[in-house]
Amino acid sequence: MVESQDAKQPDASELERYAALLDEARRIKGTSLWQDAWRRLKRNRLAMISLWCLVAVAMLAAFAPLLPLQSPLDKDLKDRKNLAPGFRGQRYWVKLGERSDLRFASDSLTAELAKFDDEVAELKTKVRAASGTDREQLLGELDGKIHNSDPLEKLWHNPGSIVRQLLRLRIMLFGDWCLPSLFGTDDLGRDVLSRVFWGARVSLIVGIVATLVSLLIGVTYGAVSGYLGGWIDSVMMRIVDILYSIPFIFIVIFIITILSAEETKAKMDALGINQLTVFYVLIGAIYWLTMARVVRGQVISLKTELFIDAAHVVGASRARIVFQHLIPNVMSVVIVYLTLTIPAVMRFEAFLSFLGVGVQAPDVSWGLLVDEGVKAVTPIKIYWWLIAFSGGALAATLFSLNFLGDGLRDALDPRMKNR
Amino acid sequence: MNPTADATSLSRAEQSNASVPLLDVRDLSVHFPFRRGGLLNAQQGFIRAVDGVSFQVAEGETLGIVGESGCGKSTTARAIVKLVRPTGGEVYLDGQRIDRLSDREMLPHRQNIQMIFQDPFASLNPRMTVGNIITEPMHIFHLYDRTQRKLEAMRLMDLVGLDPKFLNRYPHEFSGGQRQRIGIARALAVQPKLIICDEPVSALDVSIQAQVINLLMELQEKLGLAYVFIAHDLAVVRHIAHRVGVMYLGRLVETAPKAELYAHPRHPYTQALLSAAPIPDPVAERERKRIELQGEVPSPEKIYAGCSFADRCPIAEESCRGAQPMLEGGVHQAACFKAEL
Amino acid sequence: MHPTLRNAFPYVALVVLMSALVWAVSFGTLPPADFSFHNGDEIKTVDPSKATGQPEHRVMTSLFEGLYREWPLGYELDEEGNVLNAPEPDENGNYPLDAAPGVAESVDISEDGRVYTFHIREAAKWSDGSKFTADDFVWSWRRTLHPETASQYAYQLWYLKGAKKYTTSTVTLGGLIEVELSDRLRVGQLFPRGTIRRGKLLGIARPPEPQHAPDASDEDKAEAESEWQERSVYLVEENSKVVAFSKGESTSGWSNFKVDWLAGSARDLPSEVVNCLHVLPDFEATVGVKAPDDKTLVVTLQNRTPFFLHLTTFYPLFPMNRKCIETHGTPAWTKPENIVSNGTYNLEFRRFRDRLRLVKNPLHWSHKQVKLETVDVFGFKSETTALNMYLTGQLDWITDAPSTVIPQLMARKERDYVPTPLLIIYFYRINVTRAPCDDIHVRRALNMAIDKQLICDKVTQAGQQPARSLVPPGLPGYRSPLCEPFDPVAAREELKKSKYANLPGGIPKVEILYNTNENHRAIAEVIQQQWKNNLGIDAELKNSEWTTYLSSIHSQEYSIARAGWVPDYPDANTFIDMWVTGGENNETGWGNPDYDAFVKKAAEEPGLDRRLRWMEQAEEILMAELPIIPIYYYVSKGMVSPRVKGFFPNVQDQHPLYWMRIED
Amino acid sequence: MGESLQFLFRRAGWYLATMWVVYTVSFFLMHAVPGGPFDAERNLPPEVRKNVEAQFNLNDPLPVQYFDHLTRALRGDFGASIKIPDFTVNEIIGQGFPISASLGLFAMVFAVCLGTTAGVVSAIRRESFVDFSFMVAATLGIAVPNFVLASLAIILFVFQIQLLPAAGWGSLKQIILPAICLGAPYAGYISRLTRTGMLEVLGRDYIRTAFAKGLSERRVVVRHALRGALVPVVSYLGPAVAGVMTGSLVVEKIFALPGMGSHFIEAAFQRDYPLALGVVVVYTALVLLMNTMVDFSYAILDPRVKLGEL
Repeated sequence: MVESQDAKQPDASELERYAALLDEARRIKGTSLWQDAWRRLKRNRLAMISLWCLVAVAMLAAFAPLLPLQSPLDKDLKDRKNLAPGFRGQRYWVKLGERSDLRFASDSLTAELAKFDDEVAELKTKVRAASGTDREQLLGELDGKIHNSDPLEKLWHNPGSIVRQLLRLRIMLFGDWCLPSLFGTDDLGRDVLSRVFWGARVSLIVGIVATLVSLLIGVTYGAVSGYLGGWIDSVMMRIVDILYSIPFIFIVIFIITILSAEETKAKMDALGINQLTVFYVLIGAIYWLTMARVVRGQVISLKTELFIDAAHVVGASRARIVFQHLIPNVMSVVIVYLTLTIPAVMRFEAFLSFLGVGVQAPDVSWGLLVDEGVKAVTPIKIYWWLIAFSGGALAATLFSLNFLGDGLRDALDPRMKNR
Repeated sequence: MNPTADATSLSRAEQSNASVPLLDVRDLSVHFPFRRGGLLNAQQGFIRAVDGVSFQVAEGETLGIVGESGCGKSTTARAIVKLVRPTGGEVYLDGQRIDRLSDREMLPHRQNIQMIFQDPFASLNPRMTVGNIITEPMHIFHLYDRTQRKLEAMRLMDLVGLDPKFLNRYPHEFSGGQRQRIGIARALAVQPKLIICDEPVSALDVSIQAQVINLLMELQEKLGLAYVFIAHDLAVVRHIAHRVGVMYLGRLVETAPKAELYAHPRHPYTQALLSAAPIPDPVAERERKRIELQGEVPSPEKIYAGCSFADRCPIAEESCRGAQPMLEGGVHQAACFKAEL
Repeated sequence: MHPTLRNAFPYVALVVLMSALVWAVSFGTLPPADFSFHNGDEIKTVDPSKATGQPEHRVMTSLFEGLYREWPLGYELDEEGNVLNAPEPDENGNYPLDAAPGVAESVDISEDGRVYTFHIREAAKWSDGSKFTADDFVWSWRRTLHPETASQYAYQLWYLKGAKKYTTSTVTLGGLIEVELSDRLRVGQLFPRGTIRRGKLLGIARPPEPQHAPDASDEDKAEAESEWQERSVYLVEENSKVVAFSKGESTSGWSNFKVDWLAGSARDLPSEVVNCLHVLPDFEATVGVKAPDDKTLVVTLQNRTPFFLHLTTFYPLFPMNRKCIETHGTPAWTKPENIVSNGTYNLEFRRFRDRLRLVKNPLHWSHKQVKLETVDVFGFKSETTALNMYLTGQLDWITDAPSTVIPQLMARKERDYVPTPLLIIYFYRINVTRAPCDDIHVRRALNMAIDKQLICDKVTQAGQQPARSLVPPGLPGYRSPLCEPFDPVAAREELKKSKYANLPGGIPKVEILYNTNENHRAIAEVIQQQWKNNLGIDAELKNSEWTTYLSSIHSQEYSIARAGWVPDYPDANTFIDMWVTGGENNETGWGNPDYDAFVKKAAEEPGLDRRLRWMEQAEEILMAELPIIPIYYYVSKGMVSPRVKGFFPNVQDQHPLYWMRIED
Repeated sequence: MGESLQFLFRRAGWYLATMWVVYTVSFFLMHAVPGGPFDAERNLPPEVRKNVEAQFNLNDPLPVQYFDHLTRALRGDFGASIKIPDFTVNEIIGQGFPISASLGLFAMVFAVCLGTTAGVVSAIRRESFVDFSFMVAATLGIAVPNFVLASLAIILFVFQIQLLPAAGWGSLKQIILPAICLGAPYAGYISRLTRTGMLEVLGRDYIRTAFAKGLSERRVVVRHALRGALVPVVSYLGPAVAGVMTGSLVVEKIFALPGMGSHFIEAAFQRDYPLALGVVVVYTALVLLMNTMVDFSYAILDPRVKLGEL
């Protein structure tokens, strides 16, 4: 007995040997199931094309303010209403700030911007020189100038600070030049091309934020419910059933009214929370139900797996079992399910636009664009470009997500390869 | 009179002069409730998976437990490590009672009792590296620091015959036998005194089985481990166990030191099992008398007034169905009215 | 699961499917009607006391007939309905309308314009063949005014003397009252009523006034108040005896209540209290409507009301059949199998959210002049769908063409879309209690910075006219004063005069609230851009669904809100009188004593012409101070198949079926 | 049938509880949203408003209204509609429900027929051009919002080809287009599920055995493979039917169908509390009923499933 106890304590030389081996071991990286899946995914051409498409769309959407696009909000009712897609002819080639109603200096945004910057600088020097009530007066004037005369705001309504910087950068890069209305214009004379790009921002954020919220709530809820089992599970799942049955339309109306109530709005503004963001979060909070069910089902089947027993035997706590052993194993199913949830959320957003309770103007989303486009499709006159490009972008994104989802499912679960 | 209690006292008497056994299981039973029918007229019932099992394991000893599938031997193992909650009986580890402890109270004892599972494919978390799997118990018991844990894991891998270089590989990159070695290394990580082996080799190829069993025996020698070794096949146990218990329908029907049991099985069930096992010698195989068991393994929900084996027993008489037989005898115990002592 | 059941499953499913199919298809086995039209929305009711809204109006004018009815000026038919004289449109394509005799053959109006004596037509009949009497009107108006009917349009009858008192159950000491006992034949049904007792109100006994806890909410207070009212005991002189009536359930120990006595009356308390349902002023004695004989109806008005004859063409003043309502009760009497009406058409059937069918009433006095035999009224909501059905020939008339396609519709070779101006105004309501719109200069600048012409030409596109006044043109004799036209330079100058011009933080943001609708959004977006470009003022857009939008306006939680106003009757007063200080529909927080004075003068002015001048002066104040910004005047957006004749566009957008005929 | 009955009883208990919770939540949620049924462009005089609100007990305290309405609802009477005074809620639902239900039925039949056929064909002709185009079509069906699909279908089939009427309800021709538009996304899903299920089943031993026995492909597919492949489809049908019912409001709006879907939105927007509650309860009951039917159909499709264990 005594000797064997000793045998457990490796001597120093042995330890050194292992330390030396450790480096070697680090080099021999095993391929985790994730890496394995990634390798399999890379072989699936359709899924990879979809993936790159999605990455491209996401990047273009994120950096839309940097692209040489027209303003998605600037309405030129007089000259550029309902232009069909094209680039030949004067009306298609526009310069930023040339619309006569804007009355920009030499009809150009850059000139106006330079003028504005000069005026602001001039006022600032005056402010520095002045004192007393004069100074107060000048400060007011300066503030008013910045708030009411910024030419950027006249084209892009109220851009946030990051977007403002990006727009400044874009003006430095491209000046007044912008792409012609390749996708035509809508019935208020706005450029459809830039609306599709800017709409992507909102739609993708809706999809991603809402889905992440649903992920967070759904996975935790489902895993806990499934793992604990018994009456807790029954109660938790009954709650999900009940929530399933509550008509979402009331919830949506309720949320929207609460959100647009003046006090709530003021509070959120004070906290710097965008109303839109809260809205997405709440859509996500509606969508977690299915996720919870899916995860619970997986957890229940995983729970009987031996490696969970093994973890139990080595003394792992419940939390450790749920978060270290169960959830990582559920993630593959969850990821596949995510690629289904994002389209569902995006379609839901479109549906809300159809009902008129979606994104608020002047923000644009694909759902809103599609809804506008559909309304412009009538037996008498079809403004096909209003529906085709936004609808195409939406469909292509959902398409890609679907194919990527299929690919991921095959890749993540080799047993499902043939399905 | 409670017959099983009597049996326990007997076996304890037998061990009385020895020091406190490492594992002492007394009258352990596990009943699973089941419900049939709807809300209004639900029929409650129990499956008696384990029904009054008692045994001891001394330090450094291997107890083999053998029985057909469904006889409750795995449940016994799982009840000892508290993967299932025992319905009755007591379990002592190192003289301390552990069967009623909460998860938290049980935690310090887990360092002394570990388990190896039947399916080496399912018992390792596929999302963790081998290193992480082996160091997880150390992490839980706060042994060593980060690097030391890794080194210790490598040592253990070395010990169980795995190349320590493959520390960062994943279970799916190993073969079945290698994975079972990983499982063994994990069990050894916290230097336990007792390892419950729940059919550790039945999922492996025959050639690998021998390797693993030899490894386990080597480790026992080196580290002074005790095993409860569960198998459905007497031949496997023959090699490794010091003592063997035979289970039938949730009860131990016979226990004896290995040599004794194989040479002179007393319970007709043990006899039947032994006669079913193939003998490598073709002549002996041909000459040997086979005992054919009648009928199927009955459902464990059925409750017997008498000997539960009586329905299938070749030598059963009407009297066997009257009362339940107890484990009787000294070192070699059997629960049979008709067993010759 | 039983095996036979398992095998039967497909067959059961098949049977269910087939029966569903047969059922669904059976829906469509109707012969088509002579004339079908899209009514904008499902009509909610055919009960004249309960109806509200434009779609209801279109059906009601066919189903019932008032004392007078709208008729194009100069449109003459002979007995058989042949056109003797066709009316002439004005320069906008509209036909002037006149109130022409309906159930009443003629009317005598008193010198002071307050007493109308109607002579009921001899030939007037109910659709069940029974005779029509003047008393039918008295009874119907009483029903509409009765508080328990809870008619939302009861106030349309408040032009009658004493009518408002009846609806609001205002009783005065010494006045005659009517008490309805709680012995109705059918509980919960107003008609037939329980026993009515009449008498002079001598006194009202009330329990001690409720004390409110200091932290009680308004709601709780109101509740305690109404409970307190409920427990009042009314002391009534009936046949020279004093009888006590109370609506409250427990009136024991009421003798210590505080009693207000009519001065000089005998003060003896009866021992018993009679339980009753309603205590109302006596209808006959209070409300200015009488039927001295079967064919004469005398109506006495509160003030001179020049538009009263037009009001009688409006459904809240339509007659209802007493026998029918008393037999079937409400709402069962409105079912097609029960309803008895007096209009040019009868209700044949009604399928909710699909259609209702009208067939010509052969008993109507002018049935020979009515040319459409059967009419289908479609009640779904989508304008695009209606257009689709119109274009495929399923509909002959749609009331609202979708605005997205209007430029194309105007160019159609059929020339079946001809917009004509309506008496409806589209405007922005401004909450003058909020910065920066509390400053008159800001409001004026906002007005001048909107290019209304551009909005009409490029956004609404249906031929709407930019508005510079509240009252739309088209009312004879009334000339609206105008606010400033679009002028961005002047707008910027005006803005500089405001107190916000040089404030730190710039001019505060405004918010444009509109109810969810494509057109409202487009207009708001354009105005947003114009304000930003022309004034540098930031406007946020906020859209709400209809009811939330209304509730924000009612509680004045908005800064600028889109609005529209449809007149109740063709008279400037309906536009003007709502802006008096604290008026129910003002909702801007704006008020001006001069304005109020002009409105009051107009109401009391006997001279018709002078009355209009007072109103013009009022509107001038409104257009100078601009608590509202007029945007445009509506046009009709209906499309009617060229085969339909007798469809006369008019400023009120009224198109009764009895004008129309089909000529292929 | 004993086990089925017990199963039903147990379910019914749960369902009543669920419906009560949904009812309660909806009730209070609805009243929490600002605005009331009598808000209009033109304000009512306060006295008139008082009379009108008294008629629907709207000036009672909320809990009183709740219990009043609940006790009536428990007797199966949802009261009179506020905005549609000529009808009771029961009448309105009674008129609209059969239409929504049969529309949903046709849509589901269309979806199941098309979906399974396409799925089976895809699975058999795996990785062929047919398979690929079916799957693209299915994905498209899933991806395109159905109001877009409906508008495009109207342009195509009503105006370009002039095959079908634009709107309305009552003849076979009028049913086709809405049923297709409503069923399309579900057809897409079902075809994918069927394909997946078929591929899995076709790989199983007993199918190989069936082929080995020399049975014809058709026979094997229809008799043996399809049944197994349909299990995931059936489990999808429960949520699908619920989706068809709620999705139908878009289609009902576009095709001017007098179904129940439009009431759902309208009542919510107009604060017609009794009607909205009635519709909510009916929808909930429907969804729950569908789930039960799905569980029953498991037992029909798969003899091993026992109802008691569900």
